Amino acid sequence: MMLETKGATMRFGGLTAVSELNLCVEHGEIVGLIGPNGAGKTTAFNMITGVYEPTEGKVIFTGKDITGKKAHSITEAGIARTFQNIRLFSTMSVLENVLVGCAVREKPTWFNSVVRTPAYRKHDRESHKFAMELLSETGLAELAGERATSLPYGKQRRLEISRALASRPKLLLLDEPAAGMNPQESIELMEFIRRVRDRFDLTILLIEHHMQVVMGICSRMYVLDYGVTIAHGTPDEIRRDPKVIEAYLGVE
Amino acid sequence: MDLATFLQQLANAASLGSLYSLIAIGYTMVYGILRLINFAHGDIFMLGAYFAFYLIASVALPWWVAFLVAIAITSLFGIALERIAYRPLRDSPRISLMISAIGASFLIENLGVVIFGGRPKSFASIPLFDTVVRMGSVQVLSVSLFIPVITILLLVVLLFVVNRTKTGMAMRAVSTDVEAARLMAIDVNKVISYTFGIGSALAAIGGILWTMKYPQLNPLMGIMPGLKCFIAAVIGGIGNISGAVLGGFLLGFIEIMVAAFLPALTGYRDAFSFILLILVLLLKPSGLLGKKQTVKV
Amino acid sequence: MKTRNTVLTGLAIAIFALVLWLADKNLGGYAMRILNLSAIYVVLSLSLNLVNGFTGLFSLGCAGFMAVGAYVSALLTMSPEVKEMNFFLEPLAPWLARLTLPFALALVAGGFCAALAGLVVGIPVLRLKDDYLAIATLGFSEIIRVVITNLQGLTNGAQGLKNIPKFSTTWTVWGVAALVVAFMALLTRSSYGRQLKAVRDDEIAAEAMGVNVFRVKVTSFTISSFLAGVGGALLGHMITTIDPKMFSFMLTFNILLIVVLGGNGSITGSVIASILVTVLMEALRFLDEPLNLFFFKTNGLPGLRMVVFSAMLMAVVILRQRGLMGDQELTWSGFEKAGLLPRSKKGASK
Amino acid sequence: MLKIENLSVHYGGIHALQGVSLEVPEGKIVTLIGANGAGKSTTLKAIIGLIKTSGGSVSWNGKSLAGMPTKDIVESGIVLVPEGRRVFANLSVDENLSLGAYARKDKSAVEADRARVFKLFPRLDDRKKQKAGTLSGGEQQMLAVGRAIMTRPKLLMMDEPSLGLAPLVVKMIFDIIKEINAEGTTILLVEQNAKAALMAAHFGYVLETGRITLEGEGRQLLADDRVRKAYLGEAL
Repeated sequence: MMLETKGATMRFGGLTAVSELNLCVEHGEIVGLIGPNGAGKTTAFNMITGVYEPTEGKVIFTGKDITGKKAHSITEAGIARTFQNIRLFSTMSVLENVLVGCAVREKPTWFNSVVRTPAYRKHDRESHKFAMELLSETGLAELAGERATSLPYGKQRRLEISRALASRPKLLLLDEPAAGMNPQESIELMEFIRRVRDRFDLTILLIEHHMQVVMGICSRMYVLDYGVTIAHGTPDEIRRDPKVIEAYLGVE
Repeated sequence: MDLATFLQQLANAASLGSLYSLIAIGYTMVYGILRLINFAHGDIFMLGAYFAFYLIASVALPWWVAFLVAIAITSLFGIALERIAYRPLRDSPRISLMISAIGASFLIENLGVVIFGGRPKSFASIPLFDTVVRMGSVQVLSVSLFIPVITILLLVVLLFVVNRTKTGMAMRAVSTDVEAARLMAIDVNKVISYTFGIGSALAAIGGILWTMKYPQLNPLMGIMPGLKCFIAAVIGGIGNISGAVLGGFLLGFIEIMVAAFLPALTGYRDAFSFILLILVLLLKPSGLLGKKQTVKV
Repeated sequence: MKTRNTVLTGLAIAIFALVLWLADKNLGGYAMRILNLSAIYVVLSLSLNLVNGFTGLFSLGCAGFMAVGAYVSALLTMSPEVKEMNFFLEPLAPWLARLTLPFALALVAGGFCAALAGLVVGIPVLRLKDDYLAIATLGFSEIIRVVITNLQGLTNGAQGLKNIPKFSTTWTVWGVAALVVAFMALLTRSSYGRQLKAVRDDEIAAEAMGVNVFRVKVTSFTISSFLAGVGGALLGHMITTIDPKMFSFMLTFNILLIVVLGGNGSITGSVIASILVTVLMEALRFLDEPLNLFFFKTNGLPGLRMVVFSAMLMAVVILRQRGLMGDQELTWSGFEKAGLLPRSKKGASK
Repeated sequence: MLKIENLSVHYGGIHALQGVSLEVPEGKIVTLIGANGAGKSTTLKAIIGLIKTSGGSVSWNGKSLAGMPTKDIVESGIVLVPEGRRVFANLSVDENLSLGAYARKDKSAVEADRARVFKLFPRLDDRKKQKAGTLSGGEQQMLAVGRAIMTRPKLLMMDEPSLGLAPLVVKMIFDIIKEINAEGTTILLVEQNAKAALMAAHFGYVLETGRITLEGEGRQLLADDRVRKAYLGEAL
């Protein structure tokens, strides 16, 4: 089991944003998390990645309890993520953004960085190589020197995924990767996500509104509404579930 | 320490706390609306006192007319300050706005040194404020009794303006959500000007009363009270008027009482408020009366 | 490409050293003092720029850490006789009264004590953000000053210290400045430097990329305090008297002015602005003296110089927020692009 | 009556709107649908002057709105119910409504409008004195709409009114939208709940990455294969 949440619950004051979430994600799967806006999907991500500490329940990653750990140590343990509203390092170049992702494996200190110790130089060379590899994989290699925020929207999304991959995760969480993309771009993105999964031996959990994307690439999905898991199953099962139709696909 | 000394100190604490409150309100109102520490607020406090001084000493106005005119001029000055130094930066990072505020503060102080002269000036005595009042064995200056009364009156008026008038409603709306306020056809710039006007007027009143109690004026007199009153506003919960008053009184009391009961620590008096600030920020970052905010990811 | 830039950099350093040597030989004490003061401001502005510009933490605590460095280094280098002369109100703690260390050691000790103060202050305070952080660091800086004023037996209180040995020679201050510039250049262009900038650009994303944001902040703050301590010590050994009043918020403001003017996040910007501001500050000294403009005579207006300076800072912040350099650096390839250097054979430089 | 031609908006490095043209005829409900990030909210904010446009024109009853401050646009009869409701949480329900009428001088008409809002949303009448922040999501949405009605709009724009609301509440909100429209107010509706929006609207536009890619009558779009596939989650 790659990821498991056991009764994970998040409360803010009186509001329960996510209640009793029980996710199970197996190695190599692509699993979707869907639901109307405000249903608690991003909060679920924030609990898994350590931005919030769950009020109740547990998050288990590859058999280890990671509940309440700091976000950076969870990344170190092997979970990387992207954000709903792209959060790139705005003053840095495309390459530098990816290099920040690589750094979690180098663990640089200020001292070896300044002195440029042999170990530092070796890590630095490897990181540059890996970063360029990732950028060619995601089709951004030519833009390596550009300021990250000067890229068009779709490419910024890809860069965010590349940056996440740079930390060499086992599990990748994508928060609305297709947001702001037209249907054609969404289809390309689906293929890209599949390719990335195979190439880097990843497990993927994603939040998405584009039904076409979710239904197309997920083997299973969970549906949240008001923080409550109202359904889970294969895309076909979800599509036929009357509760899902009522909550998500719109009222008649 | 006997009861009389204690009561004496209590009266001192109440008037110092009131003065702090008056200045702290200006900080809290401006912060509530612009999310800006108006570093120059302490200097506006200083200007209020100087304007009153010159209107009496040079223009020879009766003291109460001079006070009213000084308050009005200071208020306009505050409005002008926002126009010149803060409005052009409203969409800039908050750090730029704050640097501009620091710059404005130094500019006013140095202009003060140039125009008013660096040597301290002393305020002519006004009998109404200078009478010694005896109650049993306790002796206080009449001004020390006026200060808390005036502060409470002003607070009542201010709370009425903010909670019961249309302008006050617009102020509260702008401080909760500027964009939504624009959608209500509220002239946000005007509301911000009002806020600066009211805050500066209160600072001027504070400055005048301050010099009635400690009758020495110098161009740098606003720095320390300014810093402390910002601290008072933060301790009370910034953006909250009652919080600012609470913070101001708390600070005034602690300062006077620690100096009275632990004279060995008197040298560290100016550090108390900072220590208190850091404690409050670490234990309850939103202040005593403030609301907790969660970060959105 | 790389070799050309190295050669050019070496050449520039050599020329600068030569100019310094000539200046040291030919210029009077007053002019040299200003030049050397610029070097100290280079150290100080880079210290503040590391925190404000590169890590995005708004700190206003500079003066406090400078004070720590200045006092430690002064007390460790003054001779027992001078110490005895200074401490006439209350004698200096005996273990310190007889201790005299070589300057280099004392300078480093000053830096370390400031760094220690930075660490102690930083751990609680760096949990705060933006203006709260600014006001808390300012508060700590004031607390340090109040403590120094009151520790009569260790610091001589409000009287301050006089006759500090004058160790801040041209070569010392410019040597230290060069070291600090090199340190900053290496740090900010390294993997660790990218972590600093990541924290500045987006804390949440940085944390999600595995950057230990809090530790990075504390480290940056501590290093900055070390540099501020060294700068403060050099300042003390240059003007030979220090007292707590000197290390007020005004001093932090001067350094902030340099950083903002040069550009938040630009090393070359800070260097240029340090020299510019120090020289201008002296050049404008005439403003404080009596003016005689043909028709119009004024008495001395002490403070006018600072008026002009505050007005300058505000003008920069309001009209050109990014300062002289923004977050860019002056580089050889930049010169090349501007046509000031012949184009090199190989394409783009890096 | 509202006509947008070739509207273009840049956000930092992103070209958020790339030449959007649309029209909102008097008395109709027009909807703008599309995925998250397609530029729907941007369009509304550009119309009401909350963000700067970088090209194109917006004309309102033949008058250009370019460069006008939001305050004047609102006074000329356009109002926006913003995404996420944005009621003034610390103010009472009644005060929120009064703020809607902030710029109005016609006191008696304002009171008449207040009565009309309370008739549309009786639940607000019950909670008049309560702070807006203590209302439920659905009630806040009602308040946001009520507050907008208090500005006496000729054109009411709504950004994602169904966001995060229970299906039953969504249905109610849409009924109210139709009712307000029937009383003579023109409506421009932005929605991610494409089905509900298209069912209610006379006319619809589909926005994709800053461009209009489809337009047509509401029911006609509802039947369109591309819309069904992309926005209604139907596998075809």
